[in-house]
Amino acid sequence: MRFFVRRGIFYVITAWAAVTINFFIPRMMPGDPVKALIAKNQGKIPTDAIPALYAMFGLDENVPLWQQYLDYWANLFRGDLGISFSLFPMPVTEVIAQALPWTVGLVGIATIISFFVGTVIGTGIGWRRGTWADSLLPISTFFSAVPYFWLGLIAIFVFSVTLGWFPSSGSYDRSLIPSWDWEFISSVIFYGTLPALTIIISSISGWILGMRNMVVTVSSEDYVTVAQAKGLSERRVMFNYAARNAVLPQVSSFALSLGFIVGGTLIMEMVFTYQGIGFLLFNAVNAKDYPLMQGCFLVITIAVLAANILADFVYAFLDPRTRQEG
Amino acid sequence: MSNTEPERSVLRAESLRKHFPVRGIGKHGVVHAVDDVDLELHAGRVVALVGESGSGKSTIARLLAQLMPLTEGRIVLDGEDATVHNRRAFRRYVGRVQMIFQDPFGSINPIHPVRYTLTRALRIHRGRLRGQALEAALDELLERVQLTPPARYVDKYPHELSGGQRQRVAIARALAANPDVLLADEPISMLDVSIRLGILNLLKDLRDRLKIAILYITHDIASARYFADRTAVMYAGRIVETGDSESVTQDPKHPYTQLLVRSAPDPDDLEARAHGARGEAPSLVNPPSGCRFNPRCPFATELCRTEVPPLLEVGEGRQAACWGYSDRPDRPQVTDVIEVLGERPAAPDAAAIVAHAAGVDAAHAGEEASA
Amino acid sequence: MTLLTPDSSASTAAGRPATAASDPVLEIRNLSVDYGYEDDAVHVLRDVSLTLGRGEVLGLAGESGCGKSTLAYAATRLLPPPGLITGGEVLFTDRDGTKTDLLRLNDQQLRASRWQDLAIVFQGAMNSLNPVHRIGSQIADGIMAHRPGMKKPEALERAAELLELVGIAPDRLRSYPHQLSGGMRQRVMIAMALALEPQVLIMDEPTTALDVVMQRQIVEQIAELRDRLGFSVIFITHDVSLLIEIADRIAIMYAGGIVEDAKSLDVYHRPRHPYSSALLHSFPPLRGPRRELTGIPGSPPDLSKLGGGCPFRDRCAFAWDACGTVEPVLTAPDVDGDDPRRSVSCLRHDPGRVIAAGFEAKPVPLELSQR
Amino acid sequence: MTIDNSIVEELDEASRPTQAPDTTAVAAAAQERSRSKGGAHRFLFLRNGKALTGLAIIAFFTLIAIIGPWIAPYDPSAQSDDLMQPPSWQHWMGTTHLGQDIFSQLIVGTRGVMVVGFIAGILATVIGVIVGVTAGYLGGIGDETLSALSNVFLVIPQLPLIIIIAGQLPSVGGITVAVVIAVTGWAWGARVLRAQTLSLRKRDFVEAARATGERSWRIITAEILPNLTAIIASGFVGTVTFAVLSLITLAFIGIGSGSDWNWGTILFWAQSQLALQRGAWWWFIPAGLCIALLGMGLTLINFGIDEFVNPRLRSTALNARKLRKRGIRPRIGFTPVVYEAPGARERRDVTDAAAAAVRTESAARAAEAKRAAKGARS
Amino acid sequence: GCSSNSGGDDSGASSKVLVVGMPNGPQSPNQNPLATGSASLSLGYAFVVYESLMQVNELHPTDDPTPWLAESVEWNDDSTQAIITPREGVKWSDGEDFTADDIAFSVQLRKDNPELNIDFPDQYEGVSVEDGKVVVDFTTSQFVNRDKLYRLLIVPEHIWGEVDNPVEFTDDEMIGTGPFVLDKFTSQSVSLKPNPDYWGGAPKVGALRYDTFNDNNGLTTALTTGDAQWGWTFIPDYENTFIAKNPEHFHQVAGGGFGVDVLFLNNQTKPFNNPAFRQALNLTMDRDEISKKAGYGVWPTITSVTGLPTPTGDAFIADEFQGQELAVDVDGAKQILTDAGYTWDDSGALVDPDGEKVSFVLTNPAGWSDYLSALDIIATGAKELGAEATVEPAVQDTWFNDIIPFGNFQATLHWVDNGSTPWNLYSNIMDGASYVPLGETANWNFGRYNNQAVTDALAAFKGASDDATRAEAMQTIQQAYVQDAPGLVIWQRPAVAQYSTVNYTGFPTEEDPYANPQPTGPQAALILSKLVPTEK
Ligand SMILES: Nc1ncnc2c1ncn2[C@@H]1O[C@H](COP(=O)(O)OP(=O)(O)OP(=O)(O)O)[C@@H](O)[C@H]1O
Ligand SMILES: Nc1ncnc2c1ncn2[C@@H]1O[C@H](COP(=O)(O)OP(=O)(O)OP(=O)(O)O)[C@@H](O)[C@H]1O
Ligand SMILES: [Mg+2]
Ligand SMILES: [Mg+2]
Repeated sequence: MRFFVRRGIFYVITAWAAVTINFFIPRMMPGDPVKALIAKNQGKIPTDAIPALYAMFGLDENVPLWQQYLDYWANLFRGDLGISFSLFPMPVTEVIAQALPWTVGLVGIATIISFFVGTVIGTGIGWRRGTWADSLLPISTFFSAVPYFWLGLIAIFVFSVTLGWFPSSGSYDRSLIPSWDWEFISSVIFYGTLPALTIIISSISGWILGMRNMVVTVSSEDYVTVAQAKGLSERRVMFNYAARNAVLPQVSSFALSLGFIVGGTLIMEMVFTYQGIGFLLFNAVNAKDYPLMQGCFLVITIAVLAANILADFVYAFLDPRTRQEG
Repeated sequence: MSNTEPERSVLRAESLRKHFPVRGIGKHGVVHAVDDVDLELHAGRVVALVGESGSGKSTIARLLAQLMPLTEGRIVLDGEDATVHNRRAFRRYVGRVQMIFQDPFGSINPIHPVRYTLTRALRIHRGRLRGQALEAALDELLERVQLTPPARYVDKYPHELSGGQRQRVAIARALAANPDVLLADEPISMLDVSIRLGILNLLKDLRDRLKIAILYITHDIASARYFADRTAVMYAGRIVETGDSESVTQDPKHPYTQLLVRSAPDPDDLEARAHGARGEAPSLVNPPSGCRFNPRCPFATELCRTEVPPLLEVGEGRQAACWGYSDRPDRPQVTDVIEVLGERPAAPDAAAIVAHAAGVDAAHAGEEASA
Repeated sequence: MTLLTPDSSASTAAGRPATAASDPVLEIRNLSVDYGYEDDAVHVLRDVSLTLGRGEVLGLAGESGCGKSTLAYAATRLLPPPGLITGGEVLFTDRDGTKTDLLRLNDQQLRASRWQDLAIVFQGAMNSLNPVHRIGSQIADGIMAHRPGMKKPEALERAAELLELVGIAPDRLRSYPHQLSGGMRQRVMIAMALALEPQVLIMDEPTTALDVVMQRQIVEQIAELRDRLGFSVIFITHDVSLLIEIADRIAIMYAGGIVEDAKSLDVYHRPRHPYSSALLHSFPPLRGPRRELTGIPGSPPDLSKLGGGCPFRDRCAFAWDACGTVEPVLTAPDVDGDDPRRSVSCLRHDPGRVIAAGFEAKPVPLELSQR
Repeated sequence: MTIDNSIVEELDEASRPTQAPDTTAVAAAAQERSRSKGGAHRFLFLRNGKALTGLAIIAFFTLIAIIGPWIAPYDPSAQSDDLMQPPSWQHWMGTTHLGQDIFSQLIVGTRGVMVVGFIAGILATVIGVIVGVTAGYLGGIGDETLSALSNVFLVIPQLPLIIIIAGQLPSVGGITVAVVIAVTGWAWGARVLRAQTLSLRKRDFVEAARATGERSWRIITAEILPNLTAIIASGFVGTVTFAVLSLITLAFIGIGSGSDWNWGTILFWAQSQLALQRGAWWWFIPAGLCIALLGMGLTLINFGIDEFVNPRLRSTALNARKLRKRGIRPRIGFTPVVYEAPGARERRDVTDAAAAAVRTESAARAAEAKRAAKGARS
Repeated sequence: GCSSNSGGDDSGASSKVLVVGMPNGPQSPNQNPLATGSASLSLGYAFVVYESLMQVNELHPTDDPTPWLAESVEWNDDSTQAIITPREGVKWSDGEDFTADDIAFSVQLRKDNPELNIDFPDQYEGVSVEDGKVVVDFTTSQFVNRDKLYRLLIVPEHIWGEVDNPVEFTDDEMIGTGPFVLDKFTSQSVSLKPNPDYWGGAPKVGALRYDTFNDNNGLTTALTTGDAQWGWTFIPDYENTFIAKNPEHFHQVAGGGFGVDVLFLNNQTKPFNNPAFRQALNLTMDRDEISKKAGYGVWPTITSVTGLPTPTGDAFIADEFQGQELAVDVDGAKQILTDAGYTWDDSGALVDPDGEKVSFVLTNPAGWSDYLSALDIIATGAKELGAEATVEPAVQDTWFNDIIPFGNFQATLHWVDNGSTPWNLYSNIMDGASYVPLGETANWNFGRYNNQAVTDALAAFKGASDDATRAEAMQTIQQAYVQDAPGLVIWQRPAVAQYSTVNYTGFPTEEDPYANPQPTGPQAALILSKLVPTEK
């Protein structure tokens, strides 16, 4: 129990600090939503409109910062994240709720695929260390070192613009109405393929490397030798002994990376015009949309924290050594 | 032993107790690693601490070195309470009491050469030595642990040394402080026979020449007999028997000590064996009530299961914590364990098992044939 | 065709005595092992030959680092990289008399043979069990790998029996390794090794990590199972006294070669090799008079820099100029009345070779010719 | 960047028994050998092809970074009338929409990338080491506080944070970007170092240093830190990679130094001018390849460090090629067997050599027969 | 489905969807046509659901506006009162009649809610309905803002009258008078279907969809692949990148308007406190090159020395400057400098009369690629004079908050307000009324030009009740602009649009620029009424 309490307190404090920082950072930024809006519409919004916009966003009131901070917490507990400026007058919760599933869906699936495929490849490479399989490493390293946007743009150029195999942007055929029918779902899958592939390609190397190194380490453990001594089939030794143990750190890394899914995909969403929270946050930053920015930060923070907690426990549950004595 | 006149008591531990909190998911409680241990070290004498794995021997050493806080108890150095409360006092204390760690592979930093390790120890305890003085001190230290010629070893890295050599470097480091007390935690357990002997002889020499008080922790009861003046036997965090080494090893009183002695291989006496002893060391989180040895003790009675036996006088300078030596009417009848455990226990019928295995094979072959 | 190592015939010609029991189950012939693949590889084993008779317990002792484990692993081809077997044969004789060279099997055949014919228990049981699988399924998967078609429940049933055989309650099947004590784990390993009734069991320091009481229990268990199931054992340990107690025959290794091979009590009472003799004078006895312990001066040679000649010569009290150039081979000792099946690798016992090499032969010293 | 193993390492470390002496012996043997060959063991990893390649790449880019401005054929900002020219002898990598020479931009831009990468790497490493090692060594409340701090930095989404911080500053030069990246990017390293320090702290040699009477700061700096070198080094390499990618991404989305050229600025311009759509691949591809190459070089060095430090990886990694030539495949559980005639290094590998076929076959037959016998024994 | 009414329909409507692309990122379901930033306004579909009073052709601002929801708008002499006659026979898409009350309500709504009143803040005096006409009174003269009134979107009183807070009203139904009605909203795309009862006749565009892309690149790709058929984004080298993909059908046309981009020069600090240097710089600026290289010809070259865009501004160019065109003349520039006392040192560096080397920094936010490219070219030009010019990109926020308002720059590019007359252009550059000292927040006149004559003339132009006064004022202004060069117009910034005629034709073209071609203005309704399917 003490363990839970300690961990709990630790996470609560971390969450509090993160949320507080999330609150203050946007407010320390120069500029305000109105100026940002004007900038965005270079010349289209007449200067005369500025006072109206200040009034609209409620920026003409002067509330002391600490009061805002208290209000923020009060609202937070009510589940009220405020109203977005750039998407006025939508509540931030609604805006985020709209974007989040897309990010989580696409990036989540891509991350999962990347994890599984990378882990399997990594197992193979680690197991066959010293053979031609090793030469796969520099290749995957190359893809992980390439800037993501570069890869994405080239992919769009090659596969969408030139070859026309995949749509270049969007998350589904825009002429469809989102619904749970096959037409829509297949469209979502079709539109998600290219972004997902690029994510997988650029992230898989991490999993491959991590798994390979772990497999190499685990392979020299005595129990792997014992498994060989038992005359188990190669597959069984490789997967049930080497990979099964090597995967432990991978899995908790995976849990952590799930947390980063929520926030880590800004560039993908920009490049592929994919709707999602990363781009939402980017727009919020550009539009000085504090409430939205805070909302996104909050969601990301919570996701990462939750993933941290998850990672803490996933490991414990996967590894019987840390499980409760029977 | 050579010196018979009583020597001055240097370090005394009084009712030491160490409980470790258990960390882990969903677990809580404490490990009763050491409970109510009294121990006294005299100048120029060696006290051996024997006992099974996990019985708290290293913990006692660390407590005496004050590397971890006591849960309860008192450490007395030269008659004064020496429990340290600040870093300065600690550094003064380590100047008197030095420890040799159990594991020669882990206790020397692999990235520093021998010179560094020893120089640090010298500088800390003997002030700012430089140049010739430092070299001389280093040479003297290495020679003292028979790493000769010193020049050959002083610039080596730990990985370039054999286990025995490392262990000697660790001893040299401890000696750099010119300590009065040396806590040697299984200095030989990881070494092979021939190297063991070298180290034991070295420690023996130190004891005799420098009159250092030594706590010698070991599993190896024979080496305790060889080297130590007194021997204390630990079981599950408590001392269960003490006495001079010769009599403890030749005439063990406590059933556990008997078990220990009877279990040690001895090519000279192949018959005196405790066969078929079963059972495991008890959990230290929930130690058995009463005598902690009672679940495995062939003589245990109700008394042993309920009340903790005190250390009772069982001979000249000997004590054993066993109700069998008390004058309580309900005391158990303790004899030699050999008499109880001397026979090999009957095991399940091997033939049956073989037959079964063959049967499995047969069934299996049948399956294959039909497939 | 040089499929047979060229000097295998030579060594037999040199009169390698038929130490083996009439019915050998495992014959290691001229096994050579390198660590490292390059020109500067360490030649750890040099033409080691060893024969294990059916039903025999063969002890293997020697200094740390002399190649005991290497021998065990190489014979089973389980040596981890950078180990490399550079020559020799490991002939396994099945119950029906078919001989197979384990080193020449392909992966498939080797897998089929492993565990079935020859099982191995590794040094640290702690690390030999996969921490994430239940012990039951770890035992079962070895069974199932060799009994294709056997269902898991069946295999688990068998696993339960095996656990019982080594004295562990079958309900422990569902435990994870970390939930067992060191002794239990070691016994699980033994149970696992016995799962397919192998004819040969190699045990590499199965008790080193345990305390004497536990060690005693395990050793008893093995002896008892051997009696019942009739397998042969190669038992590796540092602990000569233990070996003398349990082994039928002992082979003493030094610096990558076997220096003496004889019945255990012969080795104990009548060592013929200076190293064996020194080894036996290095551990203190538990009982009886305290004998003078001499130890072995010097340190073992660097295996990567072995020249010709006897590797023990630098530490040997009986070495003379011939030892620097003539490499001793295993021969019958030059002592009258010795068991003809024992052998020793010392030039003092092999005047023929010394003279052939142009040196002056020296007699066997008194210490090495006790009767 | 590979995802964190810290938690795992913590748990792992706790449950792993103290290292078997064997490993140390192996390491010792390997090192001894390398020493006897003449090379100081510190440079052992130069014998590793991967690390060597990596080092060569980094050295190359470092050189370009230093001498770039002098060897660039053109002023990278200078406009000319050759607009959007494909690669030619005048312009090796073509020109931009303003007629600027892309090759010169690449060369001159190397410095920006390297400077930012290394400054950010050094800064982040320093912060990470200070926080991580202190936290790991202190334990208790200090540890919790510092871990919470690094956790906070881990939890806050980094790229937006960089964007925001970069947006706050009056002017964003390379150094500023480096500082911002370092300030937001140290937490990862700190976490890994903390876990490692935590396990080192429990090692006997630290206890022993304490028992000798060393002061805390000395224990940290002289006993613990040097043991972390490998992790610190690989963390540094990782941070540099991360910093380079961040810099380039920032430049690409229009934040960061535009006045000094770097590869990100090139890509920014290429993208804003739709280089790809206009078929101007020479504008878009080379900069990306340079980044990938640099990142690859860094990762390869990382391999080198890994293999250098991990004795288990070492010896086979060192001579993989030689092994392949000799037909040896080191495997766990199947020790290779070679029969060598004494003197001549001639060998036959049983598993593949035709010469062994006869023997193998008979062995196989024996095995077959045995299995049959077992089956029949019912 | 909107596609079911294809084929035999006698309206001639097509089943094809006309896709309008916008680079605005995902949208939220706020369709309020009056709230800046709402989805309907930023994507522009507010302008096909709701309509404005009159249609103004920005290309010919002096032409009479085309009646739309208003039959006519009459102004009094000093433009303080407008009398609006509503169109008859217009119905809201829910069947209610459109009346003068709706217009009056729509104006009142803005008067009552300053948040929505972006066009005439604090300038409505009163609104009333008299004889079925709407009378709007203003507090000041609105001559230069007449078109803003024409562009007001009119909302139905019977819906909006019920709304508690029109500022936060999200208008999910969108009941308007326009040619389209809302079909469905998603954050990526909004579909509209024709309003069969539209007063102008059912539109021939079968369905309309507004797709939103995350950035210009996404939209560019969509336009070039034909996924979007109408929209506006800056496409570098649009001729090759876009039009060449389908030369027959892909078009990019520029509308008109007084939009320009201006190089604001800090008139109060060196080196631009010297008009001679400003003029000299003006003479080194190759507007053609700037327009072609930095603006890719999207931004037409500015030709008139008065800085007025042509042909929109033709009617406003003072006689003395008619036909005077900007040209590069480095020698002339050097001459001007020599006359003003500048010299050159041995290395060819320009030295000002005080003996200091001339150097300056050109600033713009990093990432504004066309501006930065233009600055690069300008800097290159300045170097020909021997001046040391460097381009230093700034952080966008800094530029907005510290650089622009406080005059912390030497030279920077900035836009000016569009307008229906050149007044905004000149006022934004050089109106003394906007003058504040350096270090204080300026709204316009960032270069701190202060010339009483110009200030007066600008005021006169705005308040004048006759054309002659205005012409006179304009002359004064333009003379000052040409002589003092307080800021330098670098190119025109007209409304530009890309469209594809694969499915529909009838968009404004170079030849027939009947309206601003962009889909995001009240003119969208007009353009849609002119579109016809290419095939049936
Ligand atoms: N830091 C610690 N936290 C929790 N439990 C501990 C700690 N250190 C030791 N223990 C426990 O205390 C008991 C005694 O350990 P100790 O190391 O003193 O035994 P030992 O007698 O030295 O054993 P060995 O002979 O194996 O070295 C063991 O059960 C051990 O698990
Ligand atoms: N990977 C390796 N590379 C080089 N040398 C090695 C390697 N592994 C083992 N050795 C060396 O081989 C020799 C034999 O090792 P081995 O493990 O067989 O000894 P051992 O007799 O089992 O010792 P112990 O009693 O300590 O277990 C040792 O000298 C060791 O240093
Ligand atoms: Mg201990
Ligand atoms: Mg071994």
